[in-house]
Amino acid sequence: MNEPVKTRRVSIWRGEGETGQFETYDVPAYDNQTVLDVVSHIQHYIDPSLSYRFACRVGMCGSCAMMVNGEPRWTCRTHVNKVAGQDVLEIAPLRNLPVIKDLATNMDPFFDKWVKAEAVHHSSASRDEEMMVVLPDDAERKKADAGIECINCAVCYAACDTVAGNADYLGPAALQRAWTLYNDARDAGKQTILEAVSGAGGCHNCHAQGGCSHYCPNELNPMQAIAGLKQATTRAMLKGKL
Amino acid sequence: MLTLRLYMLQRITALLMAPLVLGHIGVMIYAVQGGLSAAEILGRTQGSVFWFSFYGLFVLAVSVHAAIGLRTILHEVTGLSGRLLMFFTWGTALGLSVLGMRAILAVTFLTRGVS
Amino acid sequence: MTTLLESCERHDTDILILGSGGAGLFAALHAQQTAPAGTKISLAVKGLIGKSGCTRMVQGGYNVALGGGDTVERHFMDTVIGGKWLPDQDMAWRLCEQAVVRIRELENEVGCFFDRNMDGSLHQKAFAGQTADRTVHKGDLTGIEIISRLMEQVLSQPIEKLQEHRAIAFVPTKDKSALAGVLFIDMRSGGFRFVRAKTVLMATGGGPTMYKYHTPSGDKTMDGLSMALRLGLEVRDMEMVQFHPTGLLAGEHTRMTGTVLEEGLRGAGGHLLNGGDRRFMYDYDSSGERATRDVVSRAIYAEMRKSNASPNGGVFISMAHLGPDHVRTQFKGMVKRCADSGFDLAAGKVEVVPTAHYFMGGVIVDTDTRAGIEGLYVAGEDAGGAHGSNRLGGNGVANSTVYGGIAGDVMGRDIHKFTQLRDPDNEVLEQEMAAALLPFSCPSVPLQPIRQTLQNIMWDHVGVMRTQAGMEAGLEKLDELSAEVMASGVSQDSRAFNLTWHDWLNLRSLCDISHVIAKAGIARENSRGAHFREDFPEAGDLHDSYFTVAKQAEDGALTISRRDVAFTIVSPGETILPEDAPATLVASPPPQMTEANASQ
Amino acid sequence: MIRPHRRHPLFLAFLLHRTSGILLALFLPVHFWVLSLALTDAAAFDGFIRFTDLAVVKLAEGLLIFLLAVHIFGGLRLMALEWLPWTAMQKQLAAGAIALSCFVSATFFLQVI
Ligand SMILES: Cc1cc2nc3c(=O)[nH]c(=O)nc-3n(C[C@H](O)[C@H](O)[C@H](O)COP(=O)(O)OP(=O)(O)OC[C@H]3O[C@@H](n4cnc5c(N)ncnc54)[C@H](O)[C@@H]3O)c2cc1C
Ligand code: HEM
Ligand code: SF4
Ligand code: F3S
Ligand code: FES
Repeated sequence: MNEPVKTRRVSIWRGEGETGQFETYDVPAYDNQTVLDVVSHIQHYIDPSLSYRFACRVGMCGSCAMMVNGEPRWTCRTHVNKVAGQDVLEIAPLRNLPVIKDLATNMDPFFDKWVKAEAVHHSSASRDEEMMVVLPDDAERKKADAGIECINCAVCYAACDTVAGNADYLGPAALQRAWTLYNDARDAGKQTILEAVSGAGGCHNCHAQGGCSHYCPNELNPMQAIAGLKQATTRAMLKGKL
Repeated sequence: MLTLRLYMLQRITALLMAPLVLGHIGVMIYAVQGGLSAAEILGRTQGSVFWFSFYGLFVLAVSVHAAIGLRTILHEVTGLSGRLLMFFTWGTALGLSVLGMRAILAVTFLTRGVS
Repeated sequence: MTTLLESCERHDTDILILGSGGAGLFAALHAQQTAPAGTKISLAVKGLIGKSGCTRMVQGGYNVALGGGDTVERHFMDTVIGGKWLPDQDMAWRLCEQAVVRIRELENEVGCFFDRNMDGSLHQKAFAGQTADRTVHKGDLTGIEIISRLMEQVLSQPIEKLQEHRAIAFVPTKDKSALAGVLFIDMRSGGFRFVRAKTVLMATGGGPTMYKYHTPSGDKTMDGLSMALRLGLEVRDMEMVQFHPTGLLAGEHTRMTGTVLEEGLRGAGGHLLNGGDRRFMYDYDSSGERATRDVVSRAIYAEMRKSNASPNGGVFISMAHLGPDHVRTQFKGMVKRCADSGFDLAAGKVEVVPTAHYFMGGVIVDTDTRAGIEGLYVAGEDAGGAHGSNRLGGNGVANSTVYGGIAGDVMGRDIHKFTQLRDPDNEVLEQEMAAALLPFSCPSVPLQPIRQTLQNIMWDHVGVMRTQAGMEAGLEKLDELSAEVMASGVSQDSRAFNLTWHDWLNLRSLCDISHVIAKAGIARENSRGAHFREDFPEAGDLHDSYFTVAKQAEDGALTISRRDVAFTIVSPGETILPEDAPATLVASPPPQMTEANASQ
Repeated sequence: MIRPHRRHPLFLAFLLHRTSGILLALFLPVHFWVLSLALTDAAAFDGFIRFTDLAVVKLAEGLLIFLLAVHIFGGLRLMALEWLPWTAMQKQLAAGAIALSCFVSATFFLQVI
């Protein structure tokens, strides 16, 4: 076993709801340590009252995202060495979501908007029918595939200042999902989707800040997806369909 | 808080303005290079239907464009929405166009006071 | 002063579902479709809906016979043979048969998109243990696609969401004839909530996380099974813990340790090296690294015991000889995952170790998911029977989605029969609340070392290779440890989002089930599938196959019995495939990968 | 101080576009007011024109042109991003728009002094 050679000073946001403050802890520094490990160490050995959330611990469930040194990240796959160059490590709950306690946020608004964006498959066939033939090389399919691996971690949602300012804004992840469905040959709700993303909180509020694409841990590009929606809605409007 | 309609309005006015503004800058560079005085500038613009429409169009476009832009910022910074936000938007647009129109009339149609 | 009982919030619903994995989410959708209008459906989860559990973590894919020569019969035979003749054949049959419908439902109604061939049809590949290209997948992130799509559907339905609600006990009626409801801790507030329901689905997904190395998500700690035991239900195959040979080994202080490095690495020609940098697999099996998972797991374990271990106590997987750039393109996701946690899979060596992956044991149910008490249904990894001693890679998620859907349908229909909500036995309710509060009256201590001790005991004594003496020694240690858990406390500060309290409750469930695993392991005196006895290395006569059944009496005493497997469809040595059917349809499978012990 | 999550090129491009938009919107009424002086008070107007000969004022004018250019090219960039076929070069385009603005305003500035 590698003995810890040194400790690292870590500030963690503590508090319930809107109030709180940073508190500091000295955490042993190990090789192979992720930010989630640092948080877990504090809860296991220093302050058992620390609250946070994780599940899969390998970047699949998207429930461990936090602000690490001011930037939104999944913590289970973020190696401490990558973010603590100057030996500072400041960990806070994910931005733009209500805090439940300490590092755990309430993700409901994020998912409510997901549904509001009609980012839900609109079925065009039943379980009694064959599965549709879809050519993987088809141009539309490629557009749909581009954003399909989203793990709904809300990192992009936290990176976006439009989300911060505009309470209705559906946000990059939900819009990207809507765009994916819009390009899915099997989706029967194209018009519904276009209408859902054209309202007061819709895609037209995006200012192309690009934080979403910059921070997406899966290297997806919601900004491009939103541009796609803007184009599609513009076209529909010119054709008198919106 | 932009809906598709406001978005289109902002983009269309932007597209309209782009050539107008670039044209205006061009004229200004030319004018300044030629060392024109105010009187000389006005001499060329006064009574010109072309310049009236050129600047008139700009004023209308910019009023709408800037109003929508400021509306977005106001909403994102203060959270203001609903009726008040609407009044702000169209109030700004109206205010800007009135100011702008007065200016254009000054430099195109209305005769100056005795100098 | 309010009494404990009064402090418990009461809540009513008609259909209550525990867990939001493949089983829970499908049950919610199907119940919504079959239940009479106006039926209230509630979904309670220990984590967030769709973000917790293991279905989300499925990599390899979903087994379903979709023609091209493959048949439901063939899928069934592979499942039974893979399970070493222990599966409940009716359950296995229904699994294979319904998977065909479920996959179409997933694509056509739920909106999942699975990888296609160039001609636009579904792409299928063969996992180890399959005689046909049968596994439907979405790259190697199949679970994310399935659960994200199911989650969207459920979120858009009028289904009551009880998130971060941890079930801690099933509460029966006074006469114990039926289930009245479920006691929860609302994790966010820390308060108790008792939810009455006419029908309850348990789909909490098992999860053998009492082992030093394990793959499942952190929220899975055998809560459901320990609740079922306390309710007096029969559970089966509890000795059957499946190990995956190549879990990432990165030291004790990181949660990355134990997570899966994919099977394909060995398939593609990766080398396993011991601490002395020597390839050792050929010492154990002529197939080398390409041997089946149980063989590789045991070989690695043996090597570790011989003190041939790597610095962290495992072995190495090395890919560099295949060309780092090639590895980087072929295993992009794995290389990135390793790199994020500080390892160079493409050019360096990565330490690996066998890791507990899936739990075949579970509650005894009928093929309609009904458990042994009125009002309770069990589906997914919590239900025993479909896999016997071994689950085939790709059969896990098929099982949870198929039986989750069935449970939803059956509950939706059964609700007609149950006109009334049932009143709970308040004594049980109060006892269970008091039991959960126990740690608040004990001195607060770090719980992580206790969890680690448990994980070491299970790993050392009831792990990859087992002996009578070893398991008995393990049981003794488990007894001591359980006593220690009961005397360990959690600080009173606040119950709201108190993870340490939940760590304690996790420990309690894990200790309960660990006992059962060890006892069932002792009861099985042969080696089948995932269960390997060094003192009984033979499989025994297949015709005399038995499975173990565990049951807890009201006083807490555990009895283990053996029950004969009923060969209701096919007997050992026979097949239901046509006489002229080829042994395998997989185009020139690597011979060593044809045997059944995959576990993705 | 720019907060960490904002420290990337496209956010800075957005910030520049927004700041220029606000400043232009503030400048616009002033500009209109000065022009309408031509209508009401010719002397003041001529005075103002002469006032613009001052170096500081020239500098301010240069800045104004810069803002206008930044805003226009930034706006055109944005509309290209939204409506033209996607390109992976968004950062380069943003940088290009700013470079072009510098060029245009520098040209103007050099002309007027
Ligand atoms: C890394 C990994 C890879 C895998 N790959 C494959 C594969 O390729 N193919 C395959 O077929 N299978 C695979 N499996 C197995 C497969 O994931 C499981 O068999 C299956 O998904 C189990 O589904 P489930 O619905 O029963 O449980 P889960 O999906 O695990 O869901 C359990 C749910 O119950 C909740 N829960 C737990 N306790 C409580 C409680 N006390 N109160 C309330 N809720 C609770 C959890 O939060 C969760 O929502 C893999 C498993 C792992 C871990
Ligand atoms: C002088 C006149 C102009 C003024 C006063 C002005 C003002 C503004 C303001 C205040 C905004 C809001 C900025 C924001 O939302 O962050 C804005 C946005 C915008 N402007 Fe202008 N503008 C002018 C000219 C132009 C021109 C000529 C173009 C043409 C290309 C243009 C293109 C845009 C675009 C595309 C936006 C939307 C930005 C976004 O959604 O993020 N503007 N403008
Ligand atoms: S787009 Fe990327 S950052 Fe946003 S939720 Fe999806 S995976 Fe997370
Ligand atoms: S960060 Fe926000 S503003 Fe648009 S490009 Fe991304 S959604
Ligand atoms: S814990 Fe699942 S993504 Fe980090």
